[in-house]
Amino acid sequence: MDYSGYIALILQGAVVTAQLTVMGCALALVMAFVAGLGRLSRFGAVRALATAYIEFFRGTSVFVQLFWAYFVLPLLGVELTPLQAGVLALGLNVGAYGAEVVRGAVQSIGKEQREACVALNLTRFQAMRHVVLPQAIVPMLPTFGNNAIELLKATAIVSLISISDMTFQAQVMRAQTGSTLVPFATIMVIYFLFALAISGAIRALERRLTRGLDGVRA
Amino acid sequence: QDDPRIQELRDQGFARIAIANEPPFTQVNPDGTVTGAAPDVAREIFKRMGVDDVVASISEYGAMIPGLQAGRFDAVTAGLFMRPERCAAVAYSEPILCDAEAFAVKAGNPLNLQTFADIAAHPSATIGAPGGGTEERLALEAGVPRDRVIVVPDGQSGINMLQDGRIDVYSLPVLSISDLLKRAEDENLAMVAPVADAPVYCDGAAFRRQDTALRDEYDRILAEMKESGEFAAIIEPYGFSAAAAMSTSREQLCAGG
Amino acid sequence: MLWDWSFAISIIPTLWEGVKITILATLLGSVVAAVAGLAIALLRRSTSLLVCKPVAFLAEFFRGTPLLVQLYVLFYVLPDIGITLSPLVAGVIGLGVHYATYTAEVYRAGIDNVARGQWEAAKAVNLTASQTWTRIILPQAVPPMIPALANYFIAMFKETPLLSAITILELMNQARSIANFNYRYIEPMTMVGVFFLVISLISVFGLRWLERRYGRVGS
Amino acid sequence: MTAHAAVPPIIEVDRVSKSFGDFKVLDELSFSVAPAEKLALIGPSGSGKTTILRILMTLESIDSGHIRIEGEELYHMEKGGRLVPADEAHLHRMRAKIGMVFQLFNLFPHMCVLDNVTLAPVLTKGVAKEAAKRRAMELLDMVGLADKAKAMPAQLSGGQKQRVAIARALALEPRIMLFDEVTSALDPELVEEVLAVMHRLARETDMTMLLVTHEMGFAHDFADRVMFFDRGRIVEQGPPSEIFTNPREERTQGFLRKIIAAGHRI
Amino acid sequence: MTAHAAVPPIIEVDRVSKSFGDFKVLDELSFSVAPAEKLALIGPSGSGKTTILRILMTLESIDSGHIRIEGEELYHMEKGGRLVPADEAHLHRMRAKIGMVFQLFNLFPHMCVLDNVTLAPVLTKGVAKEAAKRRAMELLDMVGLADKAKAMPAQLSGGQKQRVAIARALALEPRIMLFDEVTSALDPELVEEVLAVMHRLARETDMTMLLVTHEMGFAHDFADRVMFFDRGRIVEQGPPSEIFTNPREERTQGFLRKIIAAGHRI
Ligand SMILES: Nc1ncnc2c1ncn2[C@@H]1O[C@H](COP(=O)(O)OP(=O)(O)OP(=O)(O)O)[C@@H](O)[C@H]1O
Ligand SMILES: Nc1ncnc2c1ncn2[C@@H]1O[C@H](COP(=O)(O)OP(=O)(O)OP(=O)(O)O)[C@@H](O)[C@H]1O
Ligand SMILES: [Mg+2]
Ligand SMILES: [Mg+2]
Repeated sequence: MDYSGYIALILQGAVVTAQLTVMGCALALVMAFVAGLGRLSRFGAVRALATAYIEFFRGTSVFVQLFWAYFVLPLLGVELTPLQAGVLALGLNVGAYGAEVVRGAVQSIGKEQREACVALNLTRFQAMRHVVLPQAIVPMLPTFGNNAIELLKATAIVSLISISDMTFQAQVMRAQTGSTLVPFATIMVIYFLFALAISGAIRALERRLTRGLDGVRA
Repeated sequence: QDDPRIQELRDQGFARIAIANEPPFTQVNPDGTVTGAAPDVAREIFKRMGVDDVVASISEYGAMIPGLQAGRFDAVTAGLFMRPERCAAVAYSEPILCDAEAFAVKAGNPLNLQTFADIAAHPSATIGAPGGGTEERLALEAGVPRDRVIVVPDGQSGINMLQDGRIDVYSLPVLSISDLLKRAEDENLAMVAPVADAPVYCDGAAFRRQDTALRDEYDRILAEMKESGEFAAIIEPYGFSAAAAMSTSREQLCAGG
Repeated sequence: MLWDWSFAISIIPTLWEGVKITILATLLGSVVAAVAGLAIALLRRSTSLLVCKPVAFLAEFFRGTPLLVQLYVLFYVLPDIGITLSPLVAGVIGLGVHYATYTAEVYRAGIDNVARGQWEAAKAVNLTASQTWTRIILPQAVPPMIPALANYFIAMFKETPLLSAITILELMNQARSIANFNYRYIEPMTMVGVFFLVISLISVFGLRWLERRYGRVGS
Repeated sequence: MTAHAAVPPIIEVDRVSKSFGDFKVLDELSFSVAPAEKLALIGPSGSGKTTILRILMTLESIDSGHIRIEGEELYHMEKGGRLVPADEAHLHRMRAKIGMVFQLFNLFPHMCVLDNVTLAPVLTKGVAKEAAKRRAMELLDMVGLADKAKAMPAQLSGGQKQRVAIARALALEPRIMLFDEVTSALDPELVEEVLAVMHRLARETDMTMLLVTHEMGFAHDFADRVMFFDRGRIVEQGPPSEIFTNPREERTQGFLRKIIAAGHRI
Repeated sequence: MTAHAAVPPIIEVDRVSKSFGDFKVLDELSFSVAPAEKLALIGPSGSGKTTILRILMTLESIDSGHIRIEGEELYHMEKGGRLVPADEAHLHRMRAKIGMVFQLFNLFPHMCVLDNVTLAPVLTKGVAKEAAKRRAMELLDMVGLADKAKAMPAQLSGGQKQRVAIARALALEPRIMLFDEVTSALDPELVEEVLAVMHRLARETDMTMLLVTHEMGFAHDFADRVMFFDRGRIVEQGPPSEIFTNPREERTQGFLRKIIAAGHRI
């Protein structure tokens, strides 16, 4: 049986998986900050909107969101390529989880820091921009890393809407070669390497951002 | 010739077709290219229509018609057999690939299951079939209880489950089963074909309901090719019979005959 | 092609069959995750490198790879080495072990969260190691974990659709099967979405209550 | 009432009340502070000392009453001839007159010492970066920390942190400085270095200073006037020599006895 | 060396060294304590006072040296005629002689006051529940908290918590009690109530007590002997009257000067 050709297919799938992960993470990151800060807004309407988004996307399963984006949105006149639908569903879903991380991290920056900002007469925006966010980013990072890995893993289910990601190509290889172990063992290892790369990158980032800050938080 | 849909496809240079991950109806080569009886026919007909290429996406059976309706594909050429309800949901071409149903069973057919009715009559036999496919429906219609009809995601999973004793029968069209058994190279498995209480089914290319002009043009070229023998030359190497396709018609099949 | 109420109502009994399986799988998976998670957390605290390193690696591996792929391996590959699990058992083990890698982190955080002074005070009043665990550490560590654990069980609930890959007719699979039969996606998919949303909104309130009652790890 | 009644007061607190839930922390509190006056607030835990400082810094709102800073309303502003609650812009303008130093320093941990001191002048007063740096170095020099400009807060001892916090507040050149138990989170040995800086400030500038402290010895040497609080009211006030050596009120006497018994020197 | 050299010492610390990483906290430290002696350890922050108490409580291990409690090795035991490192069973037996009270109380927050006090006697000494309760009530009465037996720790003030912690340690009837800055996390007004309990303990029992404190006044009144630590060594020791009023060593003088300047009374 010619495995090597199909392994090459799986590697092509790995590229698609990587694309989905990167684009999904980018969307998730934007949504996390927009919605996370939205929940802390002074304006009730903004808070309500952010809360609705977060609860909706955390509440309904990502599967349902994916099927909706893929099958139902076109009926409502929104045309998306499968890749767009995948990125949209994954990004919005993980973004909703990220929003809670952003909110939690911003709130964890103690009241004292905000009070020091008031005493120094900084505006709310200046306090957020120069004092709160720079400190909040660091505690967000580990959870963001976990969220990114969650997103990576969730890309496996986009195979259900015919995106030729890694899991999909493994299914193809399985159907064409009759072997289950080889394709799935291969993609397991690749997924794990991707996950290691993500957590390694996050740790490196964390180290860079905490330089000189050691011992600030016990 | 002036149909705007056809012109649109010509301008875009390709047609999007949905195929299944099921040899020999469709086949994905190690280099990623797609062949198999259904896409080969489609590729040829679209070429003659002036559409240079087809872009195939592999899809679950259940997702094909919703995907077509949602505008994800221009046609489904996947061994999606014509049945009255499907004819109501999409516009089919004339018949293309015909096949009877088959069972894959343990060698020697220990439970002696020859028909869907046999399975229904047996107190515990379980059957695996693709979700939303013809076989699932045949089994349910024959009276097999829901909890003995196992929805199996794909052919390879079906064979694995049969080997592992998780199901007693796995049902697909004859050519699919024989292809799977060939790949499995397992002497403990055998085929029952054709299944007596299942009709011979034929698929056609499926289009959106409003794309009748496109479908008619497809039919015209298909008829030419059937006539000239080119049709047989494409599908027979894969084991399909051109004569079977030419002996029936959409009208007959969509009426449930 | 828009919403059809009579169709929506007609499919409720079929969907309900799926709901029962979904709930059963979640409950059993939660039990496995709760127990296996504690085991992982305790093994990872072991001072023997031969124990803690491999456990740590395996936990990382299960956490870093998709549950879908793990389910495939559990269900379709294990029989090759003579382990044939029924779909539900494979599904519960898959869900449970996957989520155990998360709950292990909760346990770890919960245990670490008990102030160091508590260990020291236990020693100063001369309690033994097992007395310290059962009387001092776990009674303080477990209640604040409950909301976080519950959170993961809800997440697990929303991942049960993956079980369709191993032929379990849970809610999502029932919905897809209905969609496939009737060529209508909008009603079954929306109803499944609404169902998940309702359950998770309820669980949001449940979680708030748990948090009020038990506090929270890390706060 | 005060020793400085002749000059117009810089702070006037006028029948200010404040409750947290059902609990009345300040009860129709009134007092005024003269420019350049050094005022020490003492009193038992929970008596409202911190609360009044936080109200002056606008970290807490008031329920009723008025506060005037340099004759101008703090929590109210005129609009169409009527006094209405102040908006953020008004508070922002008023806050520029006041600086505060906290018990727990509240330095920004992600910035070096110099950035801590220059951040607010650059952002809120539009001071040029270079000018702000020069001024910050002068202030750090004054608090004895010129060599720590590039250090991160986590690398400093508590006493050093508090001196940076003082420099940071001074960088905005407020006319009023508020100090809330600025030494009580410090190791005993580090207290002295912070108190020395405050003594120097008191001698060398004519800033108005309000100080909450449990260091009776320091309050004695530092303050022009001592105010003894209990349950949100002023029980007794006067020059330190009088309050500490010859308190008239029984509650003051009881409080001072306890503090002394606990090992604090006056 | 000590005033009590005639009776055999209850604690002997013999050339004990301890490092954290590269940092040597205790450097060949030796001293002994007589039965019933009250010993105060003073010295600058980081000098190793807490560390030696924690070592005596076996919360920290030692790198070298020997410690004997009532003549018996603490960190070593005899096995086949040779001294080998002590195992958990040996440590468990030795710990029964020693009790410790912590700066941050470390009460068990999930148990009521009474359970905090009875837990260890019941579990470690097999005392019957009822007897343990009776004894606990006596101890709570002694620390003035008999009415709080059913309260949870979170409902107590700091001073009350610390008194419960003392009762809890006493419930095991240790022969040696260690106190590590037991009042420094308390509000000044609450310090006195804890010190009063300790005074009473010192007067009414013949327990050996080791005390780390920054309350020089209390150390003065309480201790038979004061030991001044610096950088892991004993710089000077003697009766309080001598150390506090007439320290010989310059480092001691400097330390006391600083402490006094910071407002602590002796
Ligand atoms: N944000 C708040 N919510 C509720 N109660 C509060 C709040 N801030 C302060 N209090 C209460 O108000 C009372 C006065 O507090 P305040 O901090 O002003 O006292 P204080 O005189 O500074 O005491 P201390 O000497 O302990 O610092 C206290 O009983 C306190 O518990
Ligand atoms: N677990 C540890 N790891 C590393 N260093 C430690 C540890 N415990 C203590 N140290 C260091 O050992 C030194 C002595 O600490 P110790 O707590 O004994 O001092 P101390 O005399 O009690 O001081 P203080 O008066 O501040 O309580 C300090 O420099 C401290 O930082
Ligand atoms: Mg206060
Ligand atoms: Mg100490």
